[in-house]
Amino acid sequence: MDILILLILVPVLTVLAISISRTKEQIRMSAAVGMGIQLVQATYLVFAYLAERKNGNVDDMLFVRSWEWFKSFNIQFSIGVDGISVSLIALTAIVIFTGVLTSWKVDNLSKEFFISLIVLTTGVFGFFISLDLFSMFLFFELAVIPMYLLIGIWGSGPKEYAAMKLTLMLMGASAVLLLGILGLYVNSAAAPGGLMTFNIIDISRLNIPMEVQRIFFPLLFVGFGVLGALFPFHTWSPDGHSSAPTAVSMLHAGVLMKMGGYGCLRVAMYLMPGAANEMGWIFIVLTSISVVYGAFGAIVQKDLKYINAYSSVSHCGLVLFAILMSDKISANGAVLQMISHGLMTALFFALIGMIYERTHTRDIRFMGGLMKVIPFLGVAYMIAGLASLGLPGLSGFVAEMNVFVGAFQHSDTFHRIATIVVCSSIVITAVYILRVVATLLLGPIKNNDFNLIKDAVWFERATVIILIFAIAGIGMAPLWLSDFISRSLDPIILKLSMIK
Amino acid sequence: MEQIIFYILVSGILIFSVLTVTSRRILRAAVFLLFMLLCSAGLFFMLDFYFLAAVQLTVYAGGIIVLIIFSIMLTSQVNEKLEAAGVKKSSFSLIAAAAGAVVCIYSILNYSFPAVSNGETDSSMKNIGMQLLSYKDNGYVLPFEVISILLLASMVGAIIIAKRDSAK
Amino acid sequence: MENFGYIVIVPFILLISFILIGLAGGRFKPSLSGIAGTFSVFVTTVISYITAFSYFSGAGLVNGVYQKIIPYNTEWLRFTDKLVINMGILLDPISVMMLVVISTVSLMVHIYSLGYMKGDSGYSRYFSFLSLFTFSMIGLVISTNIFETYIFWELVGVSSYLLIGHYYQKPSAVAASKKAFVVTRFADLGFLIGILILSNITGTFDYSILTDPNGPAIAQGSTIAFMGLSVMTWALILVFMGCAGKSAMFPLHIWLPDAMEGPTPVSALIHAATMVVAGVYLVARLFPLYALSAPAALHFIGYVGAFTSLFAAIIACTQTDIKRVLAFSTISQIGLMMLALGVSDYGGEKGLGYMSSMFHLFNHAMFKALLFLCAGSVIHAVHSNEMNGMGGLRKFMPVTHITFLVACLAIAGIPPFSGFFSKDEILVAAFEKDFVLFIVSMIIAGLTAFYMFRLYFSIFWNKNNEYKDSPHESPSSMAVPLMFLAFASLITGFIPFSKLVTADGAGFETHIHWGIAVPAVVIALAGILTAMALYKKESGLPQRITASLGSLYRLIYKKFYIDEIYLFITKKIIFNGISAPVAWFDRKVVDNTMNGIAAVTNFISVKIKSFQSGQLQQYAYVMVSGMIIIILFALYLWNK
Amino acid sequence: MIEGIQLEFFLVLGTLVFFIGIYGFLTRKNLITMLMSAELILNAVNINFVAFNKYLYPENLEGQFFALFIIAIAATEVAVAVSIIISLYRKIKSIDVEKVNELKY
Repeated sequence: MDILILLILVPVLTVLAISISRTKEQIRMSAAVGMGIQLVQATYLVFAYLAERKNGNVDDMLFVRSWEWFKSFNIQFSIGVDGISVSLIALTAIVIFTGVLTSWKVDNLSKEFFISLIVLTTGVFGFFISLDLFSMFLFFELAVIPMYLLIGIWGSGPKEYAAMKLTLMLMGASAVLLLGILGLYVNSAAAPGGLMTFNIIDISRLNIPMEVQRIFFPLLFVGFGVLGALFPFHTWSPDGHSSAPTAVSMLHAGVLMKMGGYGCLRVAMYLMPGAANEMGWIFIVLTSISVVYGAFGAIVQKDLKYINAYSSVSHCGLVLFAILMSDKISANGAVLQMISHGLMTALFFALIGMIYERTHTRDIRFMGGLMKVIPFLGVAYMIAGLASLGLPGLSGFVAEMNVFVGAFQHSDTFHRIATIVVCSSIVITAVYILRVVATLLLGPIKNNDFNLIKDAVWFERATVIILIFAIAGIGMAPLWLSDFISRSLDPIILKLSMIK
Repeated sequence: MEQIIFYILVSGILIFSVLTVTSRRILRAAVFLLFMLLCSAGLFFMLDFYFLAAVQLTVYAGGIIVLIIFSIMLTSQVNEKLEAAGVKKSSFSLIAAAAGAVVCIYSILNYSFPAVSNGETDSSMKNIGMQLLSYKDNGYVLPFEVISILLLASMVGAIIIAKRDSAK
Repeated sequence: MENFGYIVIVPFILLISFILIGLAGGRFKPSLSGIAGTFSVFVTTVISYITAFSYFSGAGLVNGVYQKIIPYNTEWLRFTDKLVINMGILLDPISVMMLVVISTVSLMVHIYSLGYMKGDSGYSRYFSFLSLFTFSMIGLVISTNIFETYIFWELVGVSSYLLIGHYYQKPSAVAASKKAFVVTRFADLGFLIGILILSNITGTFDYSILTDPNGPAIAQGSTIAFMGLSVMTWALILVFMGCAGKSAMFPLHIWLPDAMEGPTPVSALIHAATMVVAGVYLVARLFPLYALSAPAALHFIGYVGAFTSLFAAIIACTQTDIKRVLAFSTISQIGLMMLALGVSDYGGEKGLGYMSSMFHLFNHAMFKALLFLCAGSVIHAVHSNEMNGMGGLRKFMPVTHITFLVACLAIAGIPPFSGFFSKDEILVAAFEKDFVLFIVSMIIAGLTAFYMFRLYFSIFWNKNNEYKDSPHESPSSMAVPLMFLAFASLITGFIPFSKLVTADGAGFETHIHWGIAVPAVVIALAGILTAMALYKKESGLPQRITASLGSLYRLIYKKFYIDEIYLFITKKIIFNGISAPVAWFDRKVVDNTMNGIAAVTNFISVKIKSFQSGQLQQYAYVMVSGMIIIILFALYLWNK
Repeated sequence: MIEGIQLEFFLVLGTLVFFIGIYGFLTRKNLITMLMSAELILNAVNINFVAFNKYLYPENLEGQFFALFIIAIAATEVAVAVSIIISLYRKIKSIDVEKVNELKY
């Protein structure tokens, strides 16, 4: 059986297993086992990919398979992976596995919860392995829609509002996206009157006319950009993340937002390099704003999840910024940043969820001195914070440096000034991270009730340790991952550089 | 002679139609409708479509009108005058109807129909019956059956809908 | 040439020690962590000494020039073929010297902490972070490329943050650690941009290419101009911004006095001897680039150093918290080192400033660590930082008293203590290059002597205070490091530094310039005597003088209100002026736009829904008219 | 076929009756009278079919068959409509079309 098909099949089977489970124990065990298998498969995929490369396979995409799906429109279900998608699949597998672990104590309608969660995951995995714009879009929708239920039912705070807002904004984005995809499709005939196609690889071999690119590049970039929290379409993020249940925040910020970045790189930039080159500056300005603005926005927030949501805006802005630089180093940085931010923010949201369960508040004004009572979570939070502000030895640093160095390779003043502006975010990030750490963990204990709370239990520890391990692993030895990704960037960068 | 009768019938159709839709007493409207149907049956007779004319008389005049009158009896005060439509509503409707009629008549008159052929119509009852139940070319057995199913279905439907809700 | 590969052990043992102590944390007896940490640093020290000995005794010497040796270098992250971050080890005179400094001071501080931190709840944590710090600091000095330096630079910053915030339940410590991190982080932004520009012009991160005096990097610098200065100069000034942050140069010095909230041994290690001189070290590391490619940047550094030094010395005269006095003294001394670098040239005897700067760095590390440890000892005994609450301690704490005196004499530059030699070289270098800077450094010499002895007399002489529980001498684990460092302060002045550590690696002869040394010593003595007159006996004289200075005194005592200005900038401008409006803008404008779109949609749908009135005849009417319109349209098309 | 009468005459007659029916359908408020208007419309169509049969294709019977089927359908329609009207009358005690507006937004 094909490994990529299994990646979709296992979640589907897991959903089936959950739906026939009776007790809560069975439900969460089947979810955990299913996602555990998924994690193993993702790991296997990484090694299989490396082995294939070692055997001298130099194709852009590996494990390519294709099935005819809807013949008259030439829609295929074609799948395949390269280094970028493999690494993002691995990220997804880690995040969903830890997400299931953090949801161990979901008691309310747990069957439905896990089913929605895993349906969502299926969408994400499908998205990353799709080579066909149509199936990519299909999986995109599959990933976005369960979000509504997950936030609306199991969320907290103004959950209906948040769920509605998030879903509507993402649906709006996908409308724009669909338009862009169709635009690509109708212009994808190799010769006038030839067969039109949704296949990314086939389209990438063509030169789409410039006037077509000018129309559809912004559509696609904005469509994916909304998911990647592009200013000014980011406002679903603070509300959505703060209302979502822990595992959903983790998945959403950790993985779904990466689909935006991935889409921008793989579809918008790769297929329409001309417009990317020509209109990139608009989006560079927007993403630079995202980066700095998100960071400034985070400084004064009071809710832990809001802080993290704004921080995500800033970090994901950096991803898009790096992608727009159309430089190999920074594109590499962008992918690294996606992975790094995925892990980091998953850790953050997991920790916030755990802390919230204990303190029943997320308002940092009422917290303080938690390091004393929950040292494990405290230290983990601090590590997540340090990773977020780009401490060497943790993953954030590697990604950011790749982005900055790459972005600075452009010799014109505009790109350099944008880079310097974006660089300044490392200081602002430090400010808000330290503010949170200081008010949340350090200082005297503000509330006597906090003296009674207990430190993490086994599944929480497992979550945190897996994520920290991944973060530190990337941070300490980045070279293999960087090499892993950078080879796959070659075709994209080549296409972009041919335009110049 | 034929023409005179024809014109009388036509004017009857038009007058009774107008009266049907304007009369303010509902029972009278039903009766005007009956007259209108009778006039059109007369028209069919004149065109030598005896079977059709007969069906028109029995089904329409005999069946439908009776049904309508029953329902009037069941639901309305017969003596009451109907509320007249508002000026705005009726004028707008009149404009729409008139416009539609003008458009249609205009296109009818501007269209040159193919030459009238002189074939003879064999609209004897026997021929109609044979063709209606024939499954060969120009046979209408399938629509006939479909209609019969439709009739059955509407019968069942009418009963179900009009049945008193037993739960209440 | 000897193989120095064994040095790889040093960072690894420290890293392992950090991770093990950190993970094992509270599970074992705390003293075990202390011993483990101390042991790893001890191994480090031994290896450093062996390295230094073999390097300076000829292993590093080729044709009378000390070579750069790279015993180990491995690829860590690759950007392009040329832009590669390596993790490696670079040995040259300054890095070997720094190895010795760091390992010595760190070992002393570890031993000292065994006693000083006894009973502290965060004992294991403390030692784990100390290991992390030592690891990062050693990594910093032995870096082979500027990016590796940046990596360890950040790690040093974070370990400093963690250690300053050691007493994390104390709000002031938390605030101080935050401030230290943010200020240095801000400076590092400059550093990072500097690296980006530098790597962009030269196409490399590697020190051996960057600082090769005949290499391509130096030649490339001055070609492109930007705002009156060459791009290289800008890059180097930005790099210096990072140095200024770490080394607490004006105006980025504000974090260092606050950093004294950390445990005193930490102040000795990080904020006196090692981390704060990283800036000086980095300038020295890039010195060929500065001297040959961007002399303007070097001048700038010299003046910044001089100004900071004078500025800090003046403030030091007024502070009453003993650790703060020492902190300002540190700033002042580092300024002096920067000044020395600023007046130096590249090559041979012209590199006197460079050599004297390194020499002073070395000596300063010893005596300043000693001063801090003594101060720690005093604080340990008195449980207070305030100078006013002390006095007459010489009777209770003889060891501390003597060692403190040695350190004071060393920093004041009285022969034959170490400070005299290095300060003399600095003065000579300044005299030869720039008379203004020479005068400034003379004044600083006098001020230094004054405030150090003000401190000394106030603590150990002056009035005899009544102490609640009578102060006592520290335990031997604390006393031994004091004595060792005092001994070091006595003898390190006699190390022939000019033969060992020079800008171009080739040694030269120096001798004491009595024409400058004598006036300098006289000025220092004058400072000491003034302090003695004012503070040896309890008298009202200091109060009268301060009263007569009035608002000027207040201005100095408040550190020229720099902190308040920063507070204004951060609280008022960044928090209330930028962040709060941004957050407001986001919620009210951006978000409301999105909500507004939703509201408009909703509004339209409310309007549209009245079409769906349930009125059958309306529907029929619309249908009929629609049909007519369609027919008309079709007719129109038909007839056309 | 009637001497001296053109096909167009029948068609115009059909059209007029049709639109009279439409007018009635749009203006009448009583559901039963609306139903009667609908009958007018159907009958107008019948007239057309019959005329086409007679004038254009006298050898075939299609026009008559369609007319027959329409009559049949009209009968079923009336049956269902009357039952709906009656049940509606039971529910809301009225057969005014304007009061039957449950099925709206």
